[in-house]
Amino acid sequence: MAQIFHRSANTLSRVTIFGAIFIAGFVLWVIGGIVRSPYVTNQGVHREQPVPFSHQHHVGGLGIDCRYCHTSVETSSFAGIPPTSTCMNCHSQIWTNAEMLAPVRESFQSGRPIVWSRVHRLPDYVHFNHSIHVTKGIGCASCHGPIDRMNLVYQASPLTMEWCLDCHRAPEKFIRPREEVFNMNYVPKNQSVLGPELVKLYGVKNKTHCSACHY
Amino acid sequence: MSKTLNYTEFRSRIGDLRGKEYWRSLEELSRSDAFDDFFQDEFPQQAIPLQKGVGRRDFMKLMGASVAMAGLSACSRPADAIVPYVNQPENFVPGKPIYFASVMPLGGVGTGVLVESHQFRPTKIEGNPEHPSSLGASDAFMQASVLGLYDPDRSQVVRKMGDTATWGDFIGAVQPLLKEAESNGASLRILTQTITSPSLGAQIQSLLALYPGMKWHQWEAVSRDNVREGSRLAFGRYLDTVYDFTAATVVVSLGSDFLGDGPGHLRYARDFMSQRRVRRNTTQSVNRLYAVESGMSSTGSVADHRIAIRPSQMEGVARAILAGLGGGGAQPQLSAEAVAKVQSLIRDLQAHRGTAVVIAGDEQPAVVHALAHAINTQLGSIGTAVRLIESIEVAPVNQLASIQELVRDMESGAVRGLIVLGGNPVFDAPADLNFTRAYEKVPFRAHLSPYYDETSLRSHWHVPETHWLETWGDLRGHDGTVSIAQPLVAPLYNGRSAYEVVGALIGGLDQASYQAVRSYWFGRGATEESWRKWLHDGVIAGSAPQPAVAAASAPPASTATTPAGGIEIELRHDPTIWDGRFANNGWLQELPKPQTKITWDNVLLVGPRTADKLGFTAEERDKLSNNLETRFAEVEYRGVSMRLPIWIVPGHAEDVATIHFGYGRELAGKVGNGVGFNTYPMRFSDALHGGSGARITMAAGPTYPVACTQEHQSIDPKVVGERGIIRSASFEAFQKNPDFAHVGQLGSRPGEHDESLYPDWDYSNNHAWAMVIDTSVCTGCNGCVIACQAENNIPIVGKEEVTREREMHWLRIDRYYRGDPDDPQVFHQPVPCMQCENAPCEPVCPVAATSHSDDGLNDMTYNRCVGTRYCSNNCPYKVRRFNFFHYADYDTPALKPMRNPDVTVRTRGVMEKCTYCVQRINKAKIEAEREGRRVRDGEVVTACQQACPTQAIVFGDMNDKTSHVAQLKAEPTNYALLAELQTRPRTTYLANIRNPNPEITPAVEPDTDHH
Amino acid sequence: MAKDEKPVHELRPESQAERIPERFIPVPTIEPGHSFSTVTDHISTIVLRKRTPIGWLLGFLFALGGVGILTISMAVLIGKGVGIWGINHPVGWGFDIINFVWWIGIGHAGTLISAILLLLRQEWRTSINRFAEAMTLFAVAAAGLYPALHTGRPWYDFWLFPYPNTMGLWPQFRSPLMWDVFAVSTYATVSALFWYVGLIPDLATLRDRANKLWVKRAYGMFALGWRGSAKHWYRYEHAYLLLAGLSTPLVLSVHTIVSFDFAVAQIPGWHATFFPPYFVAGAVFAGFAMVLTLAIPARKFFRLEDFITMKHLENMGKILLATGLIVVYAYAMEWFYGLYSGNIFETYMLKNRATGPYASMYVALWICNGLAPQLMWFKRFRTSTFWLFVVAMFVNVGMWLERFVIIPTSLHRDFLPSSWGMYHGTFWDWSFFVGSIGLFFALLFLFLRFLPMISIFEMRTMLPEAQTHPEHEEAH
Amino acid sequence: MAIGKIREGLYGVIAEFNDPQTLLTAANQARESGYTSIDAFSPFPIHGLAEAIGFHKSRLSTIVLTMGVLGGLGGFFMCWYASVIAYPLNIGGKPLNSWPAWIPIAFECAILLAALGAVLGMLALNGLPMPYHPVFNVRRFDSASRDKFFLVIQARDPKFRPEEARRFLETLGPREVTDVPW
Repeated sequence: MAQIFHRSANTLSRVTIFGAIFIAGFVLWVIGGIVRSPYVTNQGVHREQPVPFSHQHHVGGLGIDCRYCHTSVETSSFAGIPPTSTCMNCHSQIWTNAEMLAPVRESFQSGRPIVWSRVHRLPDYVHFNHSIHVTKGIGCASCHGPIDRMNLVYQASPLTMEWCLDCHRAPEKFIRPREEVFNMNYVPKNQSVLGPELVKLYGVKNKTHCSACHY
Repeated sequence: MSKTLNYTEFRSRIGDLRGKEYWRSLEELSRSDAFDDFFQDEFPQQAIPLQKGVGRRDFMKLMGASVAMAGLSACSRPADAIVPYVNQPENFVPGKPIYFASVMPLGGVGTGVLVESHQFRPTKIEGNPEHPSSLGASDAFMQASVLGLYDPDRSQVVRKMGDTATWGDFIGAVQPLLKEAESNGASLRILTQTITSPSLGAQIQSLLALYPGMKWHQWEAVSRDNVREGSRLAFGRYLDTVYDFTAATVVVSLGSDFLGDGPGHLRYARDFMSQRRVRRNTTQSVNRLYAVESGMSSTGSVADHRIAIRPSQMEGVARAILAGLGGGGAQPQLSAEAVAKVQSLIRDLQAHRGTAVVIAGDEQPAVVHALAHAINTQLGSIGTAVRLIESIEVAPVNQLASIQELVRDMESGAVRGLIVLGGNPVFDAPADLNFTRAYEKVPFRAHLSPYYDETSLRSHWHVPETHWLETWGDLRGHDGTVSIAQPLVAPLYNGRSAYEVVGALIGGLDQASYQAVRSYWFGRGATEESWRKWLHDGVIAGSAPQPAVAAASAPPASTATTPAGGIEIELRHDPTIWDGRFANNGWLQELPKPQTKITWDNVLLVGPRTADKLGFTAEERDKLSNNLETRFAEVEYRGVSMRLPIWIVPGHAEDVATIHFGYGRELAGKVGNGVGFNTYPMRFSDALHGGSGARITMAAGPTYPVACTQEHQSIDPKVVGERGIIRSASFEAFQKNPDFAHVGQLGSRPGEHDESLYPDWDYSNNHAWAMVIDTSVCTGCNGCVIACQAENNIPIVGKEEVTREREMHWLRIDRYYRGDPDDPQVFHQPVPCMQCENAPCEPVCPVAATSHSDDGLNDMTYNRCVGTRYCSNNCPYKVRRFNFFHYADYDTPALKPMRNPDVTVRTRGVMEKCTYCVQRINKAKIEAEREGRRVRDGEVVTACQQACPTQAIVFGDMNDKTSHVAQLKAEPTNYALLAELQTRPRTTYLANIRNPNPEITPAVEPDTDHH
Repeated sequence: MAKDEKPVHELRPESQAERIPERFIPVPTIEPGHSFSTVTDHISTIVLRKRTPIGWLLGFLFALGGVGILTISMAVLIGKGVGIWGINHPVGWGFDIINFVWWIGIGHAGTLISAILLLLRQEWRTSINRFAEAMTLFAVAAAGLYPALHTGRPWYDFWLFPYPNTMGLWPQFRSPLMWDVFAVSTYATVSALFWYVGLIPDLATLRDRANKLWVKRAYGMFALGWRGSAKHWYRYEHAYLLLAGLSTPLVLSVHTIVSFDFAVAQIPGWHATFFPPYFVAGAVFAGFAMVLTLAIPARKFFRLEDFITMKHLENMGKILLATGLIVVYAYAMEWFYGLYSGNIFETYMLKNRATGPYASMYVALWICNGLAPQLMWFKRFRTSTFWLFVVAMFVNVGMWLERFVIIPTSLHRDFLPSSWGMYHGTFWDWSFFVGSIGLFFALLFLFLRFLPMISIFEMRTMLPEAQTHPEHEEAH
Repeated sequence: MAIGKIREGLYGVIAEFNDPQTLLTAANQARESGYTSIDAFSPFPIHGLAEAIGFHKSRLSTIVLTMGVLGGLGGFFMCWYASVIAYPLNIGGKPLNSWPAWIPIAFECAILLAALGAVLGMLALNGLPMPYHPVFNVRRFDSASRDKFFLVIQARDPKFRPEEARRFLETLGPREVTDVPW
């Protein structure tokens, strides 16, 4: 009886077996990475805007309060995108013929709205309410990141469910005094002590049941 | 002959138009999505095949599937747009709804509403608590009118001979006729429906004044002529009757469905039921209701005593009552026990002079109304429980006579032009008048209507009519109170209101409805602030007419003619699609009819005995009804013969067949086309509400599928009884033993003997949302069902799917009968999700898509659901609903803005169910949290609760012992459905308590068998 | 029929040189006169012969047709939704779960034969275990289709497996469906391993018998270089025994857990404590019926009368009878519980089964599973391939009916009469059923053609010559 | 023995027998006459053969047991962790740690891992897969999977002298004796 396989087949067979196992594991690991990557979450993706509005300049530089433009953040689920008229409050006075601002003026005259491209988007089956988070002492920066240092706004957080849960499970880690909510440069001193106090003070509950967000 | 119109053609057509009309309309057009559809769709010349939109849905399911497949892979989203205002309106908060007061017309009479508006898109209708006809309640028609507003099948352009034209063209075309009408007599006619709007009335009056040659006719298919004529017989002039059931202790309905239908029924239901909320310490007697009727009506279904008679016998009964009160002893031609009932009824009336009310139904002959007035006068109830007011109509006329005259003149050629303002006479005018033939003799025919319907098709000119949510206006409620209607949205499909048309006829093309209404009221002393207040309140305080003083004259001589024998036909408008005007409203089509639970159809309703006589045996019924089928019956009535599916209704009078009209539309729209059977051909001007002499035979041949949502074959009453589903007793029995709902083997009260091996979850430091439903006061009116549908974006599934038992309503109203099939007691039991604390549905879900919230809500997480349907199988109450196909209509752009943005639209393959309106709960909780307080009792109102006219549904926080719901839970009559399963439902029921006349049904000991 | 294959009697050696005393022949599970070589050649020829018998081709094509139907049905299902089936609101599960349970049940006989009978030293199992195990695998494959496809959104089925995800969510392990996921996947894996381990030495045989190099290589690859070393055999047998020991509790657990799908729920007709033993017995019942259904024709077609003797068939007939009686006992107990408990829902459920709209199904069930197997009391029927086949067919149908009676008939009238309904299988329900049968047979035909349907090496051990005398060892 | 390396010389000397009985006897004699690295090949398991060539115990049982225990504990832990630690949810009012519900899964996991342990363990201990092996060089070795029985004395045996081994095997009544080249 002649050999059917070459000697190398022995090594080959072992390599194949262990290789297959290794590759399978590797593929799973890669998938796990992809679904958390900006490619999927859009984290850190800059969106081109019709007007290159710079939060860095307006918030960081001029120190305009968030609520000046996002008027309904304290009262409504939706923070609100400023109408053209809000821009014109100032820009009818300054930079009145800056090239950059042409679309704003155009919109204001024609009455045709500026079409911004959305940066933060949650699926339809998630119901997020800005007002309650702001009231309970969750700072803008906690989710939106260093807006005051963003030239073009990008999505600072992954906005995945596990990310939401981080805070919903342990609000004391992120909560801040109400008066600091809109402060972009707030640095907590001793969060470990302050956090639990605020949680008690504001009566914050760990909301992890489904209908807190999904209904 | 439908022709398609391409863009260039359209350009060329509109190219040579001039005048601001055109520009204005193009601007409007180009703003609405409808404009795009306008090009894509075949030109809407109503050549739409008789499809029920199911084919379209099938297609969507495929699309939906592929979409869903795509959804599985998480891919980087393209940036989507976010469009702010240029100038944000005052007091507008993005993301928060605003409520506007307005008023909804039905049959010309208004009911006050509050409209919820998201980003200025009306999404939900609620009753206006300020309005006397509503008191905050709403009915199916009000709820469904949101869908009517966005309905993409609505007419969208002015048409001349079916081809697109402009408003300008139309006005131009009328001018010659107006010229003519200035001089020669009665050449130009307008035909309207019933009008109570003061300002529109005034407009028409001035129009008539302007053109002496113009004549005004009125026709409303759901005719109230008998009411008018009855009052004239009794009082010599047209008066309207308003009832105050809070002041009534004994009520006799002569064929009147005042609890479920007709002007003011919401108010009546509230008032009437307010007198029979039996609680632990109710001592003073509750009111009593006798219903004398043929078919089973909502009123009859909750009556303490129901006397089923043939329509022709009604006058006899009325006379007997009147005679009886006067001491006379006229005997109605009825069965012995019926006579006995009538006698004790009379004694009961006598015993309650001043607080007893007899109310006759709109369908009853004028003489019955006259008799009712006479009886009420006799009883001295006029002025107490019965109020007479001057007619709330602008120009009350005998509408039958009015349309008869019109037809006569059209035949004779005297009519040169006819402008139909609303309505669909070609479809719904009495058959014998042959309106269509006469109409087509008129050289100029214009029709204002929301749809391009049967009448429009036969008109030269068609002008799309605005929906009531799109226009200014004013209307009187059932008691005459005026409300101002304000538009919630600019006309979506560039329609025109009657105000605008009439205004344009008067002159000035731009007579906007706003000016019309405003100028009318400012002409009558309105001021800016009063105007503002009216708009805000939704009513004009004190605008109701003062009570008219009048006594009913002696009862007129009998006009009763001996019936022609045979089976008597009772013709009624359909309970859900009215006279056919709502045929294209899917919500109403799929809404189970209050008594029969049939959807998408009108059938021939007969009683069990009649069915037996016809040879439609009980066995056969059961066999067929298992598969939701029935047989055809051949109806021959005054020369008309028709095949209708036969349907048995317990309690339906013998030898009477009830037929609903309104179905069988040909040009209703994609949804309503060809649904059901057109029974108008059976409607003769001398017998609008039916007559005698019909022959009915069972037709051989194929069976007919009926989309009935509740299995209706004779359920062994023991089954319902021993399971304690319905628990009931007489008021007397209740007083003897308030605990009657907890005797026998169903002894345990909620919370009793339900120990568990497991430690209980602690909800004490949270809210504990709960609901109590009072089965005594539920009339099964369906208001809650469709309110739920509107609030929660519940899709419709179409007739085929309903016959497959796949309807999606989160809230259903179960109907059970008890006792003799010929004179049964009817029980209505609304069944939402029970929100069990030990929910059997949850542990079986493999992916935790359904779980409990901290408040003890049984959450359903759509986006996690994979659709194993295990939860539905394991739900003892079968309240879970599964999207077997892609039911939600994702493809129609027009319907998108209608949806409630606070509720996820469910996709194919996921389970859904009642959530206790969790979106409303969360909203209230967030409000409360923001203000750092606890949610107040009554702050969370579920959609069903809000709609309910009789306030049968109470919702709140059980943990708050002072809350209304907590108090009701403590009631002795409070019981849980299938409590022995240890599911610990949060929804419980108050047992049904009636107040029968001991003379008729001697008080039995509290029935332990709980049928 | 293939001509190139020599009928068995010709393969027998003329002179039987060394006569082995009768006592060494354990049981006539193999006709006398065979030797190592004849056994080996006879079975391996079936696989290695060049010409494919036309009968096989026809059968296989027929089965492929079924697979085609299945594929189309699946496409439509994914495209349109589970609404194409007859399920509705009272009845959330129909043919999908019926067929699932039916197939899983059938699978059980394979494991039982190969594992339990092995532990019980029932040597007659040897000639049918390979075949039965293959049947198990393919039945489980067919069964697996249904839970995977019955969900409303099959593309999210992977949520039923525990893996770290961006939602921070896990499956809900209280659900019997989750238990199913683990039970069925474990069952599939272990059966596959068991089957493959059993195949290794035979693959080696085929490797050595085959003529073409690529065929040798093909079999050789899966034979893993088996060379029949004594040490290998030693560990091999040890492992095989352990597997058998593991499979036994496994096979019992699988149908127990399947029965939990119902027993754990509270629908009258589902909520019963005796479901686990009832289901397991039913599974064995169904499984042996299917083994008979397949073995009887196969043995004829491939002339295996020598290896699958009447003794095998008769034993299976006895098992059919025994398990059948257990099942009937369970049916009877349902009535006892229903009536004795006095629970109104249970009582009504039974009334509805016997007299309701599906009464005919229930009667048919009693006839197929209750009456038909009673024939097995009589040797005449037990030893007639015809009657065995007939009874087996009855049982196959009966077991399907049993699941129909349990699932839709319990659901369609449960607690609230208002939400009672009816259930009817649609065209697509049937097409899925037919399709899964097609899949099963397609796989089975492939197996018959390319793998030895009888464990060759175990047959060798059956031979008289295989008996070694221990005396020698003591001698030294 | 190292696999795949090309070696010089003999792997061993092999004898072919006609029936299991002779092989068994031969193997015993070989062992008794002091050979340690011997191996026997047969088309089916022969009881006592392994002992005859001086092979006694396999570590398989321990592997299977450990795997089984690991699987069981792992399965139970997974359920407990997911329901109590990772995402505690109120499911139908049942306690977070509804341990009876974890048992089925724990059981299945135990079986699964144990079974894998048995099969993979057996293959690993047997050094399979090994498609190439010197004995396959023997001309008639393919009948080792059919009806013939072989006994090999390996060259690495300290007592191995090719001629001696050949002569010794001849004495055992073989069908034939041949060399096994590497």
